[in-house]
Amino acid sequence: MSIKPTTRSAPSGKVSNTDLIGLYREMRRIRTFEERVGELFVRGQSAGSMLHLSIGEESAAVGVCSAMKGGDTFTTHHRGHGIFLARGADPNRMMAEIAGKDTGYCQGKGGSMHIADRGLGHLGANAIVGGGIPAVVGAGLAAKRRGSGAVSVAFFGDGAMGQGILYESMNMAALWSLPVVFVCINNQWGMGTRVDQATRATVLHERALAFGLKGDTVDSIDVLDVVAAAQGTIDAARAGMPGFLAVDCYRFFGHARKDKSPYRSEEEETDGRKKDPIKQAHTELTQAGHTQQELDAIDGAAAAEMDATIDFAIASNPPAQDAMFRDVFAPGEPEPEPLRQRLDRILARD
Amino acid sequence: MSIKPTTRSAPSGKVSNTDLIGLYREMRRIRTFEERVGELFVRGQSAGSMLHLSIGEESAAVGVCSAMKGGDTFTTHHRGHGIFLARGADPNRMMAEIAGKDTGYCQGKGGSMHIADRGLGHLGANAIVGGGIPAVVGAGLAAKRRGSGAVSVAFFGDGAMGQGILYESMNMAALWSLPVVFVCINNQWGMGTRVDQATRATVLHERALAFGLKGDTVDSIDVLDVVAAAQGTIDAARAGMPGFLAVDCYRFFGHARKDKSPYRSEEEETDGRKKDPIKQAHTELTQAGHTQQELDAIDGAAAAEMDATIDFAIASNPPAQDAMFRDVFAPGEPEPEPLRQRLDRILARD
Amino acid sequence: MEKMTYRDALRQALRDAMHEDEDIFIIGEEVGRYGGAYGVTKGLIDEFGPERLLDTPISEPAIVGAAVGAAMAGMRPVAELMYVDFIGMTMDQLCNQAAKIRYMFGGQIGVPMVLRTQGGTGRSAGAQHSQSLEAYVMHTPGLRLAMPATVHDAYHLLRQALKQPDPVVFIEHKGLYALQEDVDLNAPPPAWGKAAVHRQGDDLVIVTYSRQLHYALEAAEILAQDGIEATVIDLRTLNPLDFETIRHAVEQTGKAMVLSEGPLTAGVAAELAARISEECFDFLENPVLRLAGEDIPISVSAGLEAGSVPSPSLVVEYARKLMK
Amino acid sequence: MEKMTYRDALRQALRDAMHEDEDIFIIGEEVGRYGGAYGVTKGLIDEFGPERLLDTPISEPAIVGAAVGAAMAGMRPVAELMYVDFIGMTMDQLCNQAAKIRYMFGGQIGVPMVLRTQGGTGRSAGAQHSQSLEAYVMHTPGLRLAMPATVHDAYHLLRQALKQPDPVVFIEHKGLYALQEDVDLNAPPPAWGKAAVHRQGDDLVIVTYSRQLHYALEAAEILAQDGIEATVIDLRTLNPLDFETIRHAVEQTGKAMVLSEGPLTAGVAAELAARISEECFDFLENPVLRLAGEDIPISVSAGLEAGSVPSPSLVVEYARKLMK
Ligand SMILES: Cc1ncc(C[n+]2csc(CCOP(=O)(O)OP(=O)(O)O)c2C)c(N)n1
Ligand SMILES: Cc1ncc(C[n+]2csc(CCOP(=O)(O)OP(=O)(O)O)c2C)c(N)n1
Ligand SMILES: [Mg+2]
Ligand SMILES: [Mg+2]
Repeated sequence: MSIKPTTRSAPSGKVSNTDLIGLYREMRRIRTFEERVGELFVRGQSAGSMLHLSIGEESAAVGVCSAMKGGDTFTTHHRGHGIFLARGADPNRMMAEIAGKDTGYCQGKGGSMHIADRGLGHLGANAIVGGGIPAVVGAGLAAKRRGSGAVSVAFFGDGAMGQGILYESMNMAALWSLPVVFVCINNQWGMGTRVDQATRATVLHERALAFGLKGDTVDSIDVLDVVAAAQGTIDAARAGMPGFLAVDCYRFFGHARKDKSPYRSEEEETDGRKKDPIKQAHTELTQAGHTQQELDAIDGAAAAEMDATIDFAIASNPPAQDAMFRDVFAPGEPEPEPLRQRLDRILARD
Repeated sequence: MSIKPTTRSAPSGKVSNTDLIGLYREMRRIRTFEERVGELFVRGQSAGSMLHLSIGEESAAVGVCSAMKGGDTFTTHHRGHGIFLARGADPNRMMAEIAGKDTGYCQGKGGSMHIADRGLGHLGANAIVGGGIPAVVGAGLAAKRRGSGAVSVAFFGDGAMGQGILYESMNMAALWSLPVVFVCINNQWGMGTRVDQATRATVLHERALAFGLKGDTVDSIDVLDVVAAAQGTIDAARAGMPGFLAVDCYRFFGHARKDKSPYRSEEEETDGRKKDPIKQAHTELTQAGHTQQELDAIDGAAAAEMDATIDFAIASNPPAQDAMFRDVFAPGEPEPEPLRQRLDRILARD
Repeated sequence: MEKMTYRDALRQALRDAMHEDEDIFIIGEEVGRYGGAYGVTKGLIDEFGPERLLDTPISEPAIVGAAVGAAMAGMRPVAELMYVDFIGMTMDQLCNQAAKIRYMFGGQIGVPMVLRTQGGTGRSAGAQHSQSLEAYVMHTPGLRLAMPATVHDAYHLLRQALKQPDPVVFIEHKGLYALQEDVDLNAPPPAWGKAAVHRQGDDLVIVTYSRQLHYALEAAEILAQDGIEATVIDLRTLNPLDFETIRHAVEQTGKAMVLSEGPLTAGVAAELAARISEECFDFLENPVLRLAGEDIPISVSAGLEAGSVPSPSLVVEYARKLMK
Repeated sequence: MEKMTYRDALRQALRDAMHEDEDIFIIGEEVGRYGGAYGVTKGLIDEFGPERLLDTPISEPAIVGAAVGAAMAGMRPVAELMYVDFIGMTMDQLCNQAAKIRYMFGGQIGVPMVLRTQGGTGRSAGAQHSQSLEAYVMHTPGLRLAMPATVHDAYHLLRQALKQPDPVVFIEHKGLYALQEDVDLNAPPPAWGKAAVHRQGDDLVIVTYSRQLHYALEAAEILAQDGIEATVIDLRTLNPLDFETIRHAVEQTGKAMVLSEGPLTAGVAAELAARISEECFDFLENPVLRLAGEDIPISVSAGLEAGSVPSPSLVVEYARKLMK
C-alpha cells in the first residue's frame, strides 16, 4: 500500500500533522491521474466514454484507505480510480486498463469500471450501482472464519443508498458481527439526481444505526478528519462491530466524462468545489511551515508520474483477438465454442 | 367490507369499547376459518400443503383493516387469509380457492398464496417474501395522482424485513409523500428463524424512521390498541405521511400446515400463545357485561359459517382443463399455442 | 415525410401517447430533469410535469414493482431501466409478478405496463452495460416483447405497446438512437405482432430484429452484387412472434439464417432456428444457420467487443458459404 | 450397494465434501437449524457447526452476493436458494457478478461457488414455487449448470460441482427427493460434463435431464412393448453440454425428441432442438420434436399443474406418432 500514516496516538483522535504531507501527495497523485484520464478521453484513446472521475473525492479515498491494512480487501463502485490508487495501484496498469489495453490490470477486458487486483485485495470495481456491496459480506465471512484479522470495505456512492442489497448486506454484517465496513462517498449527486431528490432521509448513517451497525458521517474537507473517522470505523469492524461511514464531499465535474451537469447551477458548483481537500491540505501544510517549493515538487512528481501513464497506455496493445475466448472459465476447463468454428463444422457436413 | 368500527372519537386514541364486540366477531371468524383450512388439508382436499395459517394474528388483521376505508387497496404475504377476511372476503370463495376449485377467487389457479380480488382492493397475496411490497408504492402513486384519497397497505411478515425491496419501497414512499402504509405482522418467526436470529436490530420500526417515515410498534394482545395505532398510521398516510407499523404477535403453530416447529421449545409456544387477542377480547367483553351466551352465539355463528365453506369447496369443481391456456394474456389477445397443437401440426407435415 | 431519429421518434411516441392517455406516466432513473441517459425523454418533464416524469432513486427492483402496482391500480406506467443489463435485479418483479398476475389471479387483474430499456454493444461500455438479454424475456410466459429496429417502428411499436393490456418489455438498441430516417408517422403502421419483410429474394432468408436488421440489410446489398438475393425479415416483436411470415419465406427459399446479437446458447436464435427446423423441415435444403452473440461476456476493448457479436461481414461470409 | 434417497445422497455429498475441504460452507435460508426446506442439510449443523451452516435472513440477493465475495476471497461457498423461483431477484449477482468476474478481470479472480436450489412441478405449490428456470442459467455465459436426475448423480455431480473452479448452478428437482435407488457411491462416477445413456434403442433418441429422465424411461418401457426401442440420454450437466453423445445417438436413429420441463419458447429444449437440427441435419428423418413445458404459468390446481408439463404418456403418444 502506498500511503499509510505511520504513527497515530488514538484510533479515533485527530491524526498527527506529520502524516499530512504523505496524504497530500496521495491526493495529488489521484487528482493528477484523473486529469490524465480526461485527457486520454479527449485524445480518443480511452475505451468508451464511461469514465467517472473522482476529482473532489480524494480525501475520501486516501483517508479511508490509510486506515486499512495490508490483507484487507475491498470493492468499489464505478468511480473507483482514486480508491485503488490510494490502495497502491500501479497507475500505468490502471491507465492501460482504462484504455482497454492488454497491459492493464484486466488485460483490457474490464475497463474503467471493472478494475480489480486480487493481490492488492481489490475484489473489483463495479458498473452496477450497489453490485459490489454484498461481496464484502462474503469476504468478511472468509476473514472471520480464517481468523485473518482482515477487514473488507465496500466503497459506493450516495446513489447506492437506493439499492436494497445494501440493507440486506448491512443487516447480515451486523447479525454476524463481521469485520466489514460500508463507506458511502456522498458526493451529493447520483448522475443528475441530488441526494435530497433521491430520499427524504438525508442523514444517511442513521440507516446503518437502525440495522445495528456503527454509523457516522464525516466531512471530507480535512483529510485528517476522514482518516480519524475511518480509523475508528475500521478498528471497530476489525474487532467485530461492523460500521458505516458516510464521507460528505462534492462531485466537482459531470457524472461521466461527457456530462456537463446542466442540471445544477454554476453557483452550486462553485460552492461545492470549495470543498477541496487538496487545497485545504495545501493551506494547512503551508501554515505548518512547508514551503511552496516543497509542495510544488510533490505536484511536479505527480505530474511526471501520471504523464507517463498516458504514454504507457498508448504504447500498449489492445488485447489479441484470441483473448476473447479465454477466461470465460478457468484455464483448462471447457470453454464456449467460437461461432465460426461451429458454423464451419455445420456447413462442412458432407 | 365486513367490519369497520363505526364511531371513533380521536383517530389515534383508544377505540370505544362498543366496537369490541364487532372486532371479536371478526377475529373469531378468521380463527375458525383457519381451523377449517387445517381440516381441509387433513381431508386431503387442499391444493398442496403450502397452507400458512394466521392463527394468533387475528388482531393484526382485524385491527389494521378496521382502520382502512372502502377504496383502499392492499397486498398481503403468504399468510394472508385473515387479512382478506377482515377486508370483507367471501369465505366460501376463499376456501374454494385454497382447494384449487373454479369457484374460488382466482378460479383455482392461484391457491392459498395467490388470492386477490380487484373489487375489494386486494391486489394480491404473494408467495415471494416481500414480493407484494412495492406494488403499494404504485397503488399509492395512482391514488395520489387521481386524488382518490385511497391508502394502499402492504402486509408482510418479520421475515420480509430481510428483503431489500422493502427499503427501496419505503424510501420511495417517503420521498414522494405517498398514501402508503407498511404493516409488518411480526409473529416472531420466519419459518424456523426467530426474529433475533435474522437481525441484530429487533426494533423494526426504527428502520422506517431512518428512511423518513412515521414508524411505530404495537402489541397485538389488545385489538383496540392495534386499531388505534393503525388508525394513526393510516390517517397520517392518507394525509401524505407514509408510515410503518409493526404488530407484535406470535405464530401459534408451525410455519406451514405440516411443520411441527421442532426448532422452538414447548415452553416458548405455551408462553407465546398467551398472546391471544381473541381470549383477551373475550375476557374484556365478559368484564364489560357481555354474557357467555351472547359470545357463544357469535362463536357458533362463525363455526356454522365456516363449516359451510368446506362443503362449498368440496362440492365445487376443479378448473376445466381448457382454463389452462386462458388468462396468460388478456381475452382476445394472442395466447401461447398448446404443445399438442404445435406437435400435431409439425407431424402432419405431409 | 420528415427526417427523424430513432431517439426523437421514441420521444414523440411517448409525447403523443401521454397527451392521449392521462393514465400514462414514466417512472425511472433520470427520466425527468436529466431527460434520460440516452436523451429519449428530454424535455417531456416541461410538458407533462414531474408527476408524470417521475425521477426515482436508484432502485430498479422497486421501480418495476411500483409500476406493477400502479398498473394493477389502473394506471399505465412506463418503467424505464437505464440499461437492460439491470434487468437481473428486477426479474422477480417482472417474471414472478408482472408476468403471472393475470393468470394466477384467474384473469381478474391485468398489468398494462411497459418496461422500456435499451441494450446491445457498440459503445465500449463493458460487460455489464452491453448485453442483449431479450431471451430471458422471450422465455418468460406472460410477457410481450418488442424490439424496434427502425425509426418508424420506434414510434409505432411504442404507441402500440402503450395500448396493450399486458406487460410489454420494450428494448431499444443503444446503437440506433442516432439513426435517422425519412418517416411519415401518419402513414398507417403495420399491425402489432406482424413481422416486416424488408427485402425479398429467392436465395435465402435472414430472420432478425433490432440493430441486426441493419447488418442484415447491409449484408444483403453486398450479397446482391454477387447475385445472391436475400429476403430480410424484421420480427419487430418477439412476443407475439409472427412465425407465418418466416414460414412463408423459408418455404420459398429453403435456406435460412437467423441473426441475433444475444448469446447463442438457449437464446432467441435458438428458438428461431428450432422453430424453422421443425416447422419447415421438408423445405430446408441446409441447416438453419444461427449467427448470434458468442457465449462470452462483452469486453470493454473495442476490438473484442465488436468480435463478440455478428457483423455485416460475418453475415456476408456465411451467406456465401450457405449458397455454395 | 445400499439403498439411498436422492435427498440423502445430496446430504452425503455435502458431508463428504465438507470433511475434505475446510473452505466449504453452506449459506442460505433455513439450511442450519431447520435442516433445509426439503431436508437436504438436516443434521449437518450438528456435525459442522453454525459457522459452516449459516442460516441467513430472507435476503436472496445478498445471499448470492455474499457467496460471490466469499468465493473471491478464497472460500468455496454453497449458497442455497430455497426455490429456483427466487432466482429472479438474484440474477444481478449471479449473472452480472459471479458469471462475469473471471472474464472481466482478465482471468485473475475466480468464483468457485455452487448455487444449490430446486425446481419443478408436482407439489401444487403454485405459480411462484413450481418453475423450471434452468434456461436463464444455460443462456448466461460463465455459468456451469448441473441437474441431477438420479441418486447416483445427486451425489457425484454435487461432489464434482464442489471441485469446479467456476460458478455452478445446481438445480435439484422437488419431485425427486424421495426417489430411492440402490447405489454404490464408491463406484467411479461418470466424468463431469458427460451425458449418460440410460437405454439404447435403434428407433429414436429421447434427450432429457432432471426428473424428465424418469418420464422418458417410463415411456421407453411402454414403447418397448410396442416394439419401439428408444435411446434415452440424460444430459446431467447443461453446461458443459455433451453434444457428442447426442450426435452419436441421433446419427444412429435419425429421429429425436427433446424433453424438458421448462417453458418451451427459447428454453433448453429450443437449444437442444436447434443444435440437433443443425449438427445432425443430414441424419434426421423427421423434425426434432420438442416436448417441454407449456408457455404458461403453473396453476396450483393439480390437474392444470400436471397438464402444464410433459408427462410419460405424452412422451409415449408423440414417440408413437413420430414412428408412424
Ligand atoms: C444498477 C444500476 N443502476 C443505474 C446505473 C446507472 N448509473 C451509473 S452511475 C449512477 C449514479 C450513481 O450515483 P452514486 O452512487 O452517487 O455514485 P457517483 O456517480 O456519484 O460516484 C447511475 C444511476 C447503474 N450503473 N447501475
Ligand atoms: C423470496 C422468498 N424467500 C423465501 C421464501 C420461503 N419462505 C416462505 S415463508 C418464509 C418465512 C417468512 O417469514 P415471515 O415473513 O415472518 O412470515 P410468516 O411466515 O412468519 O408469516 C420463507 C423463508 C419465499 N417464499 N420467498
Ligand atoms: Mg454520488
Ligand atoms: Mg414471521
